[in-house]
Amino acid sequence: IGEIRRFLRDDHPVKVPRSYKELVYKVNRARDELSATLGREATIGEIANSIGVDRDEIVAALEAIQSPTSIYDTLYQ
Amino acid sequence: MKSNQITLTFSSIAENVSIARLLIASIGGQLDLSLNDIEELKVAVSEAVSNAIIHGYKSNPNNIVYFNLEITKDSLIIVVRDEGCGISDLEQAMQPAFSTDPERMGLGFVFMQSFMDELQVDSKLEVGTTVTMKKHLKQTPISSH
Amino acid sequence: MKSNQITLTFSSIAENVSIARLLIASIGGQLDLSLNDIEELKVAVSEAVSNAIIHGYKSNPNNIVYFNLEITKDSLIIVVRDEGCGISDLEQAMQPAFSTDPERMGLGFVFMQSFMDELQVDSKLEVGTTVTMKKHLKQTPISSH
Ligand SMILES: Nc1ncnc2c1ncn2[C@@H]1O[C@H](COP(=O)(O)OP(=O)(O)O)[C@@H](O)[C@H]1O
Ligand SMILES: Nc1ncnc2c1ncn2[C@@H]1O[C@H](COP(=O)(O)OP(=O)(O)O)[C@@H](O)[C@H]1O
Ligand SMILES: [Mg+2]
Ligand SMILES: [Mg+2]
Repeated sequence: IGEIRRFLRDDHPVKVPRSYKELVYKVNRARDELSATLGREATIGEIANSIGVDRDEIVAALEAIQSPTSIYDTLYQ
Repeated sequence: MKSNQITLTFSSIAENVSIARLLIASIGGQLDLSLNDIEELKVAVSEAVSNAIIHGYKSNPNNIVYFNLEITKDSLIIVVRDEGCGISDLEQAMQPAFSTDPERMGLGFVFMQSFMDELQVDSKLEVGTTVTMKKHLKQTPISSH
Repeated sequence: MKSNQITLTFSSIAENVSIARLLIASIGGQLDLSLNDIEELKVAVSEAVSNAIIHGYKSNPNNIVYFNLEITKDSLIIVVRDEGCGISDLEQAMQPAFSTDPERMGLGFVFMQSFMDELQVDSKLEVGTTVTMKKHLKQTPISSH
Protein backbone atom coordinates (compact mmCIF):
# COMPACT_ATOMS: atom_id res chain seq x y z
CA ILE A 1 0.00 0.00 0.00
CA GLY A 2 2.96 2.30 0.65
CA GLU A 3 3.98 1.77 -2.97
CA ILE A 4 0.56 2.69 -4.21
CA ARG A 5 0.38 5.78 -2.06
CA ARG A 6 3.70 6.99 -3.41
CA PHE A 7 2.54 6.27 -6.93
CA LEU A 8 -0.65 8.22 -6.47
CA ARG A 9 1.15 11.12 -4.84
CA ASP A 10 3.74 11.38 -7.59
CA ASP A 11 1.28 10.88 -10.36
CA HIS A 12 -1.25 13.49 -9.31
CA PRO A 13 0.39 16.76 -8.44
CA VAL A 14 -2.50 18.86 -7.21
CA LYS A 15 -2.34 22.59 -7.02
CA VAL A 16 -4.50 23.94 -4.26
CA PRO A 17 -5.20 27.63 -3.92
CA ARG A 18 -4.83 28.79 -0.35
CA SER A 19 -8.42 30.01 -0.28
CA TYR A 20 -9.62 26.43 -0.75
CA LYS A 21 -7.53 25.23 2.17
CA GLU A 22 -8.92 27.98 4.35
CA LEU A 23 -12.47 27.18 3.31
CA VAL A 24 -12.00 23.50 4.04
CA TYR A 25 -10.62 24.38 7.46
CA LYS A 26 -13.75 26.44 8.18
CA VAL A 27 -15.97 23.69 6.84
CA ASN A 28 -14.42 21.10 9.10
CA ARG A 29 -14.72 23.33 12.14
CA ALA A 30 -18.37 24.13 11.38
CA ARG A 31 -19.06 20.46 10.80
CA ASP A 32 -17.67 19.50 14.20
CA GLU A 33 -19.50 22.28 16.03
CA LEU A 34 -22.83 21.66 14.29
CA SER A 35 -22.65 17.92 14.69
CA ALA A 36 -21.97 18.34 18.41
CA THR A 37 -24.92 20.72 18.78
CA LEU A 38 -27.31 18.69 16.66
CA GLY A 39 -26.31 15.31 17.99
CA ARG A 40 -26.07 13.96 14.43
CA GLU A 41 -24.03 14.56 11.30
CA ALA A 42 -24.62 18.06 9.94
CA THR A 43 -25.84 18.28 6.37
CA ILE A 44 -23.84 20.19 3.80
CA GLY A 45 -26.62 22.79 3.66
CA GLU A 46 -26.41 23.38 7.39
CA ILE A 47 -22.65 23.81 7.16
CA ALA A 48 -22.97 26.12 4.14
CA ASN A 49 -25.49 28.28 5.99
CA SER A 50 -23.44 28.51 9.12
CA ILE A 51 -20.34 29.81 7.33
CA GLY A 52 -22.19 31.79 4.66
CA VAL A 53 -21.08 30.10 1.44
CA ASP A 54 -22.81 28.16 -1.32
CA ARG A 55 -22.92 24.38 -1.09
CA ASP A 56 -21.11 24.16 -4.41
CA GLU A 57 -18.21 26.21 -3.08
CA ILE A 58 -17.79 23.57 -0.40
CA VAL A 59 -18.06 20.83 -3.03
CA ALA A 60 -15.41 22.50 -5.22
CA ALA A 61 -13.04 23.14 -2.31
CA LEU A 62 -13.32 19.58 -0.99
CA GLU A 63 -12.59 18.14 -4.42
CA ALA A 64 -9.69 20.51 -5.00
CA ILE A 65 -7.89 19.61 -1.78
CA GLN A 66 -8.62 15.94 -2.31
CA SER A 67 -5.76 13.98 -3.76
CA PRO A 68 -6.25 10.30 -4.46
CA THR A 69 -3.72 9.73 -1.70
CA SER A 70 -6.00 11.16 0.91
CA ILE A 71 -8.82 8.86 -0.14
CA TYR A 72 -6.67 5.85 0.53
CA ASP A 73 -5.29 7.33 3.73
CA THR A 74 -8.83 7.71 5.02
CA LEU A 75 -9.94 4.31 3.96
CA TYR A 76 -7.01 2.33 5.25
CA GLN A 77 -6.59 3.79 8.69
CA MET B 1 -36.06 17.77 -4.03
CA LYS B 2 -37.53 17.57 -7.51
CA SER B 3 -36.82 14.56 -9.65
CA ASN B 4 -33.79 15.10 -11.83
CA GLN B 5 -32.04 13.33 -14.71
CA ILE B 6 -28.40 13.97 -15.50
CA THR B 7 -26.17 12.27 -18.03
CA LEU B 8 -22.46 12.87 -18.36
CA THR B 9 -20.46 11.27 -21.15
CA PHE B 10 -16.74 11.82 -21.39
CA SER B 11 -13.48 10.71 -22.98
CA SER B 12 -11.84 7.91 -21.03
CA ILE B 13 -9.00 9.93 -19.56
CA ALA B 14 -8.01 10.00 -15.90
CA GLU B 15 -8.66 13.75 -15.57
CA ASN B 16 -12.35 13.12 -16.08
CA VAL B 17 -12.67 11.03 -12.94
CA SER B 18 -12.58 14.30 -11.06
CA ILE B 19 -15.42 15.68 -13.19
CA ALA B 20 -17.59 12.68 -12.35
CA ARG B 21 -16.70 13.14 -8.66
CA LEU B 22 -17.66 16.81 -8.76
CA LEU B 23 -20.95 15.97 -10.41
CA ILE B 24 -21.95 13.39 -7.83
CA ALA B 25 -20.78 15.66 -4.99
CA SER B 26 -22.85 18.52 -6.35
CA ILE B 27 -25.89 16.25 -6.50
CA GLY B 28 -25.14 15.20 -2.93
CA GLY B 29 -25.19 18.91 -2.15
CA GLN B 30 -28.58 19.38 -3.83
CA LEU B 31 -29.88 16.47 -1.78
CA ASP B 32 -28.44 18.11 1.35
CA LEU B 33 -26.56 14.99 2.44
CA SER B 34 -23.83 14.97 5.08
CA LEU B 35 -20.20 15.44 4.04
CA ASN B 36 -19.64 11.84 5.02
CA ASP B 37 -22.35 10.55 2.68
CA ILE B 38 -21.03 12.79 -0.08
CA GLU B 39 -17.52 11.42 0.40
CA GLU B 40 -18.82 7.88 0.15
CA LEU B 41 -20.69 8.65 -3.05
CA LYS B 42 -17.53 10.14 -4.50
CA VAL B 43 -15.49 7.07 -3.67
CA ALA B 44 -18.09 4.69 -5.17
CA VAL B 45 -18.26 6.78 -8.35
CA SER B 46 -14.47 7.11 -8.58
CA GLU B 47 -14.05 3.37 -8.34
CA ALA B 48 -16.67 2.62 -11.00
CA VAL B 49 -15.40 5.28 -13.40
CA SER B 50 -11.75 4.32 -12.88
CA ASN B 51 -12.60 0.71 -13.61
CA ALA B 52 -14.29 1.72 -16.87
CA ILE B 53 -11.23 3.72 -17.93
CA ILE B 54 -8.44 1.45 -16.67
CA HIS B 55 -9.92 -2.02 -17.11
CA GLY B 56 -12.76 -1.58 -19.60
CA TYR B 57 -10.85 0.64 -22.00
CA LYS B 58 -7.24 -0.19 -21.01
CA SER B 59 -6.70 3.56 -20.64
CA ASN B 60 -7.27 4.21 -24.34
CA PRO B 61 -8.41 7.87 -24.37
CA ASN B 62 -10.47 7.54 -27.56
CA ASN B 63 -13.31 5.79 -25.80
CA ILE B 64 -16.36 7.17 -24.06
CA VAL B 65 -17.58 6.56 -20.51
CA TYR B 66 -21.30 6.96 -19.78
CA PHE B 67 -22.35 8.23 -16.38
CA ASN B 68 -26.02 8.57 -15.61
CA LEU B 69 -27.79 9.91 -12.52
CA GLU B 70 -31.43 9.69 -11.70
CA ILE B 71 -32.95 11.25 -8.63
CA THR B 72 -36.43 10.22 -7.60
CA LYS B 73 -38.40 10.97 -4.44
CA ASP B 74 -36.73 8.20 -2.51
CA SER B 75 -33.55 7.19 -4.27
CA LEU B 76 -30.46 8.17 -6.16
CA ILE B 77 -29.58 5.80 -8.98
CA ILE B 78 -26.10 5.93 -10.50
CA VAL B 79 -25.17 4.08 -13.66
CA VAL B 80 -21.61 3.87 -14.97
CA ARG B 81 -21.26 2.15 -18.32
CA ASP B 82 -18.43 1.35 -20.70
CA GLU B 83 -18.33 -0.36 -24.06
CA GLY B 84 -15.01 -1.96 -23.29
CA CYS B 85 -13.58 -5.44 -22.93
CA GLY B 86 -16.09 -6.79 -20.41
CA ILE B 87 -15.44 -9.10 -17.47
CA SER B 88 -14.99 -12.81 -18.05
CA ASP B 89 -15.65 -14.08 -14.51
CA LEU B 90 -17.83 -11.58 -12.70
CA GLU B 91 -18.15 -13.49 -9.45
CA GLN B 92 -14.38 -13.69 -9.14
CA ALA B 93 -13.90 -10.04 -10.15
CA MET B 94 -16.19 -8.88 -7.36
CA GLN B 95 -14.37 -10.77 -4.64
CA PRO B 96 -12.44 -8.65 -2.13
CA ALA B 97 -8.79 -8.22 -3.05
CA PHE B 98 -9.21 -9.81 -6.48
CA SER B 99 -7.58 -7.88 -9.28
CA THR B 100 -6.34 -8.86 -12.73
CA ASP B 101 -3.58 -6.32 -12.19
CA PRO B 102 -1.00 -7.30 -9.55
CA GLU B 103 -0.29 -3.62 -8.84
CA ARG B 104 -3.88 -2.93 -7.81
CA MET B 105 -5.71 -3.63 -4.58
CA GLY B 106 -8.88 -5.21 -5.93
CA LEU B 107 -11.14 -3.28 -3.56
CA GLY B 108 -13.16 -1.19 -6.02
CA PHE B 109 -16.26 -3.39 -5.98
CA VAL B 110 -15.95 -3.76 -2.19
CA PHE B 111 -16.16 0.02 -1.77
CA MET B 112 -19.10 0.32 -4.16
CA GLN B 113 -20.88 -2.45 -2.30
CA SER B 114 -20.29 -1.05 1.15
CA PHE B 115 -20.99 2.62 0.37
CA MET B 116 -24.15 2.09 -1.65
CA ASP B 117 -27.41 0.40 -0.70
CA GLU B 118 -27.62 -1.65 -3.89
CA LEU B 119 -25.05 -2.70 -6.46
CA GLN B 120 -25.61 -4.54 -9.68
CA VAL B 121 -22.98 -5.32 -12.29
CA ASP B 122 -23.78 -6.53 -15.78
CA SER B 123 -20.97 -7.39 -18.11
CA LYS B 124 -20.43 -9.13 -21.40
CA LEU B 125 -17.08 -9.91 -22.99
CA GLU B 126 -16.24 -7.58 -25.90
CA VAL B 127 -19.49 -5.68 -25.28
CA GLY B 128 -18.90 -3.83 -22.05
CA THR B 129 -19.80 -3.36 -18.44
CA THR B 130 -22.66 -1.57 -16.71
CA VAL B 131 -22.51 -0.82 -12.99
CA THR B 132 -25.79 0.26 -11.38
CA MET B 133 -25.69 1.62 -7.83
CA LYS B 134 -28.56 2.81 -5.73
CA LYS B 135 -28.70 4.90 -2.61
CA HIS B 136 -31.95 5.15 -0.65
CA LEU B 137 -32.78 8.67 0.36
CA LYS B 138 -34.35 9.48 3.66
CA GLN B 139 -37.39 11.70 3.56
CA THR B 140 -35.77 15.09 3.79
CA PRO B 141 -35.41 16.65 7.22
CA ILE B 142 -36.38 20.29 7.51
CA SER B 143 -33.60 22.19 5.82
CA SER B 144 -33.44 25.92 6.21
CA HIS B 145 -32.48 27.97 3.19
CA MET C 1 -3.80 19.04 -21.83
CA LYS C 2 -5.04 16.15 -23.90
CA SER C 3 -8.02 16.61 -26.18
CA ASN C 4 -11.21 15.89 -24.33
CA GLN C 5 -14.92 15.58 -25.06
CA ILE C 6 -17.52 16.02 -22.35
CA THR C 7 -21.26 16.08 -22.73
CA LEU C 8 -23.66 16.86 -19.92
CA THR C 9 -27.41 16.61 -20.41
CA PHE C 10 -29.76 17.53 -17.61
CA SER C 11 -33.34 18.28 -16.63
CA SER C 12 -34.19 21.95 -17.11
CA ILE C 13 -34.31 22.89 -13.46
CA ALA C 14 -32.54 25.87 -11.93
CA GLU C 15 -30.46 23.72 -9.55
CA ASN C 16 -28.63 22.26 -12.52
CA VAL C 17 -27.15 25.60 -13.55
CA SER C 18 -24.68 25.19 -10.72
CA ILE C 19 -23.63 21.78 -12.01
CA ALA C 20 -22.77 23.27 -15.38
CA ARG C 21 -20.82 26.01 -13.56
CA LEU C 22 -18.86 23.52 -11.47
CA LEU C 23 -18.05 21.49 -14.54
CA ILE C 24 -16.71 24.42 -16.55
CA ALA C 25 -14.75 25.66 -13.53
CA SER C 26 -13.13 22.27 -13.15
CA ILE C 27 -12.20 22.20 -16.84
CA GLY C 28 -10.81 25.71 -16.52
CA GLY C 29 -8.69 24.48 -13.62
CA GLN C 30 -7.42 21.54 -15.66
CA LEU C 31 -6.51 23.94 -18.46
CA ASP C 32 -4.61 26.00 -15.89
CA LEU C 33 -6.51 29.19 -16.70
CA SER C 34 -6.43 32.16 -14.37
CA LEU C 35 -9.09 32.52 -11.69
CA ASN C 36 -10.38 35.51 -13.61
CA ASP C 37 -10.75 33.51 -16.83
CA ILE C 38 -12.49 30.75 -14.91
CA GLU C 39 -14.90 33.22 -13.36
CA GLU C 40 -15.72 34.57 -16.83
CA LEU C 41 -16.32 31.09 -18.22
CA LYS C 42 -18.68 30.39 -15.33
CA VAL C 43 -20.67 33.53 -16.05
CA ALA C 44 -20.90 32.83 -19.80
CA VAL C 45 -22.05 29.26 -19.14
CA SER C 46 -24.56 30.33 -16.47
CA GLU C 47 -26.11 32.85 -18.81
CA ALA C 48 -26.44 30.40 -21.70
CA VAL C 49 -27.82 27.59 -19.53
CA SER C 50 -30.21 29.91 -17.68
CA ASN C 51 -31.52 31.20 -21.00
CA ALA C 52 -32.19 27.64 -22.16
CA ILE C 53 -34.11 26.86 -18.97
CA ILE C 54 -35.96 30.15 -18.46
CA HIS C 55 -36.60 31.33 -22.01
CA GLY C 56 -36.24 28.22 -24.16
CA TYR C 57 -38.21 25.91 -21.88
CA LYS C 58 -40.22 28.48 -19.86
CA SER C 59 -38.90 26.73 -16.74
CA ASN C 60 -40.73 23.50 -17.53
CA PRO C 61 -38.64 20.88 -15.67
CA ASN C 62 -39.53 18.04 -18.03
CA ASN C 63 -37.18 19.22 -20.73
CA ILE C 64 -33.52 18.51 -21.33
CA VAL C 65 -30.63 20.94 -21.72
CA TYR C 66 -27.56 19.82 -23.69
CA PHE C 67 -24.17 21.09 -22.64
CA ASN C 68 -21.15 20.05 -24.63
CA LEU C 69 -17.47 20.78 -24.10
CA GLU C 70 -14.70 20.08 -26.52
CA ILE C 71 -11.08 20.75 -25.69
CA THR C 72 -8.59 20.73 -28.52
CA LYS C 73 -4.94 21.76 -28.64
CA ASP C 74 -5.79 25.41 -29.07
CA SER C 75 -9.38 25.97 -28.02
CA LEU C 76 -12.22 25.28 -25.68
CA ILE C 77 -15.57 25.01 -27.44
CA ILE C 78 -18.74 25.19 -25.40
CA VAL C 79 -22.14 24.39 -26.86
CA VAL C 80 -25.40 24.94 -24.98
CA ARG C 81 -28.47 23.68 -26.77
CA ASP C 82 -32.16 23.53 -26.04
CA GLU C 83 -35.09 22.18 -28.00
CA GLY C 84 -37.36 24.93 -26.77
CA CYS C 85 -39.38 27.78 -28.26
CA GLY C 86 -36.60 29.41 -30.28
CA ILE C 87 -35.95 33.13 -30.80
CA SER C 88 -38.06 35.07 -33.28
CA ASP C 89 -35.77 38.07 -33.79
CA LEU C 90 -32.22 37.06 -33.03
CA GLU C 91 -30.60 40.39 -33.86
CA GLN C 92 -32.91 42.17 -31.45
CA ALA C 93 -32.49 39.49 -28.75
CA MET C 94 -28.73 39.92 -28.77
CA GLN C 95 -28.83 43.67 -28.29
CA PRO C 96 -27.62 44.95 -24.93
CA ALA C 97 -30.45 45.49 -22.43
CA PHE C 98 -33.04 43.79 -24.64
CA SER C 99 -35.20 41.27 -22.84
CA THR C 100 -38.65 39.85 -23.52
CA ASP C 101 -39.09 39.82 -19.74
CA PRO C 102 -39.41 43.26 -18.15
CA GLU C 103 -38.01 41.88 -14.88
CA ARG C 104 -34.72 40.86 -16.51
CA MET C 105 -31.69 42.89 -17.50
CA GLY C 106 -31.12 41.61 -21.00
CA LEU C 107 -27.37 41.31 -20.54
CA GLY C 108 -26.87 37.54 -20.96
CA PHE C 109 -25.71 37.68 -24.57
CA VAL C 110 -23.55 40.70 -23.78
CA PHE C 111 -21.67 38.73 -21.13
CA MET C 112 -21.25 35.72 -23.39
CA GLN C 113 -19.94 37.96 -26.15
CA SER C 114 -17.49 39.84 -24.00
CA PHE C 115 -16.16 36.91 -21.99
CA MET C 116 -15.67 34.51 -24.88
CA ASP C 117 -13.55 34.89 -28.00
CA GLU C 118 -16.30 33.75 -30.34
CA LEU C 119 -20.06 33.52 -29.96
CA GLN C 120 -22.52 32.08 -32.42
CA VAL C 121 -26.24 31.71 -31.85
CA ASP C 122 -28.48 29.61 -34.05
CA SER C 123 -32.16 29.53 -33.37
CA LYS C 124 -35.35 28.42 -35.03
CA LEU C 125 -38.86 29.02 -33.74
CA GLU C 126 -40.42 25.90 -32.22
CA VAL C 127 -37.20 23.98 -32.86
CA GLY C 128 -34.74 25.42 -30.38
CA THR C 129 -31.59 27.40 -29.79
CA THR C 130 -27.92 26.49 -29.98
CA VAL C 131 -25.29 28.74 -28.47
CA THR C 132 -21.69 28.01 -29.49
CA MET C 133 -18.92 29.77 -27.61
CA LYS C 134 -15.22 29.46 -28.18
CA LYS C 135 -12.25 30.40 -26.07
CA HIS C 136 -8.80 30.39 -27.63
CA LEU C 137 -6.21 28.73 -25.45
CA LYS C 138 -2.50 29.37 -25.01
CA GLN C 139 -2.51 33.00 -26.07
CA THR C 140 -1.80 35.40 -23.25
CA PRO C 141 -5.24 36.77 -22.64
CA ILE C 142 -5.13 40.55 -22.38
CA SER C 143 -8.52 41.13 -20.79
CA SER C 144 -10.47 43.46 -22.97
CA HIS C 145 -13.72 44.31 -21.33
N1 LIG D 1 -15.41 -1.87 -16.26
C1 LIG D 1 -14.62 -2.98 -16.24
N2 LIG D 1 -14.25 -3.57 -17.40
C2 LIG D 1 -13.47 -4.69 -17.39
N3 LIG D 1 -13.02 -5.27 -16.26
C3 LIG D 1 -13.37 -4.73 -15.08
C4 LIG D 1 -14.19 -3.57 -15.00
N4 LIG D 1 -14.37 -3.29 -13.69
C5 LIG D 1 -13.71 -4.22 -13.00
N5 LIG D 1 -13.10 -5.11 -13.82
C6 LIG D 1 -12.30 -6.29 -13.40
O1 LIG D 1 -12.61 -6.56 -12.05
C7 LIG D 1 -11.43 -6.58 -11.25
C8 LIG D 1 -11.74 -6.06 -9.85
O2 LIG D 1 -12.10 -4.71 -9.87
P1 LIG D 1 -11.88 -3.81 -8.58
O3 LIG D 1 -12.58 -4.47 -7.42
O4 LIG D 1 -12.27 -2.42 -8.87
O5 LIG D 1 -10.32 -3.90 -8.31
P2 LIG D 1 -9.09 -3.21 -9.08
O6 LIG D 1 -9.62 -2.11 -9.95
O7 LIG D 1 -8.20 -2.71 -7.99
O8 LIG D 1 -8.45 -4.29 -9.91
C9 LIG D 1 -10.44 -5.73 -12.03
O9 LIG D 1 -9.11 -6.09 -11.72
C10 LIG D 1 -10.80 -6.04 -13.48
O10 LIG D 1 -10.21 -7.24 -13.91
N1 LIG E 1 -32.44 29.78 -25.32
C1 LIG E 1 -33.35 30.74 -25.59
N2 LIG E 1 -34.59 30.39 -26.03
C2 LIG E 1 -35.51 31.34 -26.30
N3 LIG E 1 -35.29 32.67 -26.16
C3 LIG E 1 -34.08 33.08 -25.74
C4 LIG E 1 -33.06 32.13 -25.44
N4 LIG E 1 -31.96 32.82 -25.05
C5 LIG E 1 -32.29 34.12 -25.11
N5 LIG E 1 -33.56 34.29 -25.53
C6 LIG E 1 -34.25 35.58 -25.76
O1 LIG E 1 -33.27 36.60 -25.85
C7 LIG E 1 -33.50 37.62 -24.88
C8 LIG E 1 -32.20 38.22 -24.40
O2 LIG E 1 -31.45 37.26 -23.66
P1 LIG E 1 -30.41 37.75 -22.58
O3 LIG E 1 -29.44 38.69 -23.25
O4 LIG E 1 -29.81 36.56 -21.91
O5 LIG E 1 -31.28 38.60 -21.55
P2 LIG E 1 -32.30 38.09 -20.43
O6 LIG E 1 -32.10 36.64 -20.18
O7 LIG E 1 -31.97 38.93 -19.24
O8 LIG E 1 -33.67 38.38 -20.96
C9 LIG E 1 -34.35 36.96 -23.81
O9 LIG E 1 -35.14 37.90 -23.11
C10 LIG E 1 -35.17 35.96 -24.60
O10 LIG E 1 -36.30 36.59 -25.17
MG1 LIG F 1 -11.06 -0.78 -9.43
MG1 LIG G 1 -30.35 35.65 -20.06
